[in-house]
Amino acid sequence: MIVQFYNVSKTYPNGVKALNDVSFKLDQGEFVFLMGPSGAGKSTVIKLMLREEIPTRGQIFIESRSVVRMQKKEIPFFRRSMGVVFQDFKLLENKTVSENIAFAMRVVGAGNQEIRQRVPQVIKMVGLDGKNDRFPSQLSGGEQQRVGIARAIVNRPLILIADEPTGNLDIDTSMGIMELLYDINRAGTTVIMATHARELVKDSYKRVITLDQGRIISDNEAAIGDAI
Amino acid sequence: MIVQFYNVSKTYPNGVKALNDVSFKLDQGEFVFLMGPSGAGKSTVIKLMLREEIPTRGQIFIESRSVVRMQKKEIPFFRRSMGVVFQDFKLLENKTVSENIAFAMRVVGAGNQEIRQRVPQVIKMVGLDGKNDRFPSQLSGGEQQRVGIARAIVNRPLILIADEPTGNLDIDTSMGIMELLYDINRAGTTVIMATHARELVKDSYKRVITLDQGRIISDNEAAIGDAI
Amino acid sequence: MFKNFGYFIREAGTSLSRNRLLSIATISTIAICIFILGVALLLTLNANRFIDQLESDLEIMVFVDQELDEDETADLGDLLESTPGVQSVEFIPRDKALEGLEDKFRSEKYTLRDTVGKDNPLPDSFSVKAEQPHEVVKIAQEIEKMPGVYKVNYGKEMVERLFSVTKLVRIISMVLILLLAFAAVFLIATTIRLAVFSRRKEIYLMKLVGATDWFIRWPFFLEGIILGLVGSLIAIGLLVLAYGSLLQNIQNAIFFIPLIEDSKMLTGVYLSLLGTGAVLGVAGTWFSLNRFLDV
Amino acid sequence: MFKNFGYFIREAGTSLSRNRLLSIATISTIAICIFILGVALLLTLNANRFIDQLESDLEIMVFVDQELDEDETADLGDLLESTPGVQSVEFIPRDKALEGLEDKFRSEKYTLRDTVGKDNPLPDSFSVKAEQPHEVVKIAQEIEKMPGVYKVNYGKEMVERLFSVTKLVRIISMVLILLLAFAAVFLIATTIRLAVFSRRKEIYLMKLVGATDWFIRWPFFLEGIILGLVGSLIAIGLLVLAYGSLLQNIQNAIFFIPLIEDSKMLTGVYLSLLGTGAVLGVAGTWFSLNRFLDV
Ligand SMILES: Nc1ncnc2c1ncn2[C@@H]1O[C@H](COP(=O)(O)OP(=O)(O)OP(=O)(O)O)[C@@H](O)[C@H]1O
Ligand SMILES: Nc1ncnc2c1ncn2[C@@H]1O[C@H](COP(=O)(O)OP(=O)(O)OP(=O)(O)O)[C@@H](O)[C@H]1O
Ligand SMILES: [Mg+2]
Ligand SMILES: [Mg+2]
Repeated sequence: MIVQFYNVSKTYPNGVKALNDVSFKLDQGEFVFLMGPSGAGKSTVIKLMLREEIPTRGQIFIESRSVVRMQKKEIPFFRRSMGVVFQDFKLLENKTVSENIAFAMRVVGAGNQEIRQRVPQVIKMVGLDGKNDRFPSQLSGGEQQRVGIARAIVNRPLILIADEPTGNLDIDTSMGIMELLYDINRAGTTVIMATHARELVKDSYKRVITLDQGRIISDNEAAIGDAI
Repeated sequence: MIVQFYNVSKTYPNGVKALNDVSFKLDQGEFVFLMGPSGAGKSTVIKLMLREEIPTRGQIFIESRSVVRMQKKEIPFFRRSMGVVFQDFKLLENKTVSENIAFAMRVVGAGNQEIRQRVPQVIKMVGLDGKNDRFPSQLSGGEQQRVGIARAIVNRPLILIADEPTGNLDIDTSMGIMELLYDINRAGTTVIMATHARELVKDSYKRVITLDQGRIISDNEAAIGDAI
Repeated sequence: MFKNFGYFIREAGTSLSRNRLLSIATISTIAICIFILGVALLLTLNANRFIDQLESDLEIMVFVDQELDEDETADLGDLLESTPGVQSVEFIPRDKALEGLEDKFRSEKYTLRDTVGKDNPLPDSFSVKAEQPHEVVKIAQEIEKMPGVYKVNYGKEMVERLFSVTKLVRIISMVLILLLAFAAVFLIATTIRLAVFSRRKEIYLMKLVGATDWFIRWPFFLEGIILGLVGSLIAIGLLVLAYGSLLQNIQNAIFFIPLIEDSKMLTGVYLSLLGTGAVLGVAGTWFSLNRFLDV
Repeated sequence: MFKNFGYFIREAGTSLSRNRLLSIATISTIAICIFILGVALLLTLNANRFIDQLESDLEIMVFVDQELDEDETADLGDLLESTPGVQSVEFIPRDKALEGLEDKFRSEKYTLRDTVGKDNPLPDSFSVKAEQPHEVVKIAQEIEKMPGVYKVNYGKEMVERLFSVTKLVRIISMVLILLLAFAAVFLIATTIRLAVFSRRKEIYLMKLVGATDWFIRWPFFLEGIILGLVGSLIAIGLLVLAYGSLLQNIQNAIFFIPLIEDSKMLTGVYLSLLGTGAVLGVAGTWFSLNRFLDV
């Protein structure tokens, strides 16, 4: 078991109940879709996993470590075990595409040699060849999103978390990204992907956790017809 | 004819050719989808219409006014004839949901009375009831997107431009938004919507302009199978 | 503008409270700059007052030719009084002069007068003050040429030194005030520029939604005025307190330095500081804004 | 740290050039603050030097009892010299004193000496200087009690006034320097805080990607040091130029005000300003950063 949510509730400071008694477990190497209508709590689940937010009640274990009780100085190292594609990309505006991706590698202590090798690789994987030296503001929405994907996978994380990674991508590019995620998953990485794109989920026959109003309303390995 | 692009090309300062000799015309009251892969130039078309960017070559007329030759002081008034949903939302972070929407009304000189009446209306239309006093950072991705939609329609603009307005929305909410856009269109507003969501376009039998690498590769009123 | 005035005010208010860090930074920068400017102003005014007094204490000693009789001496006095630029003339009879000299050597044991006997060697003299201290030299030279004047003494070297010191002090204080004023303008402008910079996206976005420049500017300006006024009011408050306690505590100890107590003058200083703060608040906003309004 | 040092430096460099507005704002704030601090320091040092000189010019005139003979007078001179706190003693024979007095009244027509004849009424005197100007009063009182001393004159009132003025000047200059130093610290901190504030999202994001606090801090610190050094070097350059031209132009005109030329002392001042700039750059960054690192 690599991720465990035990009766997790999250109420934001302004009183909004975003999650209500959510429990689930993920095994190492699983691939899970997180679905549900807008505002269901998908991004909140992800923020809790990253310890960007702390649950109001319940416990979260990642790699058997309690995310809630973790000491401050452990947090950066803990976060490095995860690669995250944020719903709003969260790119460094003052850094180019390469630098954004390289930054994630520097953070984990990668050497210059390794960085020079790996960065162009992942840029190619997400189809941004030739855009290495652009700043985020010089990219289209979908291109920015793919920079976020490249950054998330560059360190070959243990867990890959993707929040709506294809929201700004056309169907062909999306399919390409899905293949990439499947490949990464096959290599042993646990993948959690929040998405609205039914057509991507439909034919995958992967596990789908469906949230609604902060509760899990279904959790099964099913064709999309059953899941939603 | 309300929108006319004549042989428009756009090369960004860094040398990227985003649009290449694009020409099309929209009649008043039309509903047009703008499709194409990531980086095709959809957002660039929209930026040119808003005069956020200026074309490198070619002419653009909106309501028979030349967008290129327009004087500086006319620009704000010109922009008010359009309602725009931005791909990255562009909400005022320091303003609540109501204030964000009200701001667009104040800009066009609406009175307090009118604002008090209309704002809750559109908030309800996009399904954000009860979230009036939240700041954008306190909303989910899809909720922020709907604030952007509400702001775009609040002034009942002559032209409604929506850049990927359902990228962060689940299929049900998306359908709701589409109904809203169709309603607005039926009331006489010209609607231009850039999107990747094939399932929304498929059954609409609306006109679809497809871009690829900065060129229009098809422009027809067709079922999705033909368009892509 | 007038239609939206209420909105602009509310807008400025909420913006001030929501951008609290920016507001606090701007207010405290303005307060500190205006405070230091105020300290420098008060210091300069008082220093100038002090050296004015030093200068106006200057006197020209005119020794009368011992051959003149009383009438002729009186005539000389009249002549001195009617010399242009002369403010006052005081007659000092030779006896008084001797007494003054005696003071320097007085002891219980014997007096200079005893030594000199009836034969006072000192001449009668006039003490002349100039209207403009800086004319002392010129006037002294004129007087020297008058008939019946035995000798003129105005401490040439001392006067020249005094004037070069006071001139230096005046120049330095002018330069300092200008320097500080320039620094205040610049520092306040920089702070406001940074504050506006961190809100540049907001401005960009307002433009995209169709706001005119003035629609965006007004709330910023009102914020600028409010920040400027609040900042300089804080500075003035501190100044009033500090200067007041200075007046109370130091005045008595150093009675011969006449601190400015004239409340009209002080009010003038304070009001001009207040105006400076408000103007800088608005002007800083104006220049900082324009850069980001061009969308 | 060491592994990444090259990266941190490059990172600081690119960040400085990409955030140009922030860099320029910070550098110019630091330059202005350090410049003004430097001007105030140099001014204070020179003013203190000047009033030191004024004070050390003070002398005690000791008039000798006319009944003393030459040997006794010489003994008194020895006694004065051996008095603790006395720096130098100069003997002024009565003839010299008369000459001095004469100067005041000299004219071509006749001399005081003629009037007084051989019968010089003035006593012999000693001019005594104290090691510590502030001990003048104490020493004068001691001397007064010595046998053979007819009268002691040290311009009591003048000395007291001088001391209260110099004390005031010293206090004011201390207060000003402290005030300016405090203001400089605060203004620089505020500017850096605003600069960091407008990069808060960047910092937040770095934390989310798993960067440690120190990994984020280092480039910011290097930036802080660079900005601090560059800013204060600009200020010091201006100071050197300004002070140099002051030395050239004013020194001759006002020879009696001894401007500090001691290059060791000036170097000390400049180096401490440089240090202040660098320290403020880093410290300001440290405090501003911590607020946004807590994610
Ligand atoms: N910082 C916050 N403060 C208050 N409420 C919040 C905050 N963030 C999210 N919420 C609320 O919590 C609920 C869940 O939000 P969340 O972002 O998890 O939704 P989501 O499933 O990711 O939706 P979407 O698909 O639209 O991104 C929403 O109702 C949202 O308004
Ligand atoms: N400011 C800019 N500077 C340089 N190049 C840019 C800039 N903005 C966009 N581009 C480039 O122009 C091309 C078209 O961009 P545009 O944003 O119009 O694409 P799009 O069709 O909206 O794509 P998406 O669906 O991913 O949003 C892309 O290759 C992009 O990299
Ligand atoms: Mg979300
Ligand atoms: Mg786009």
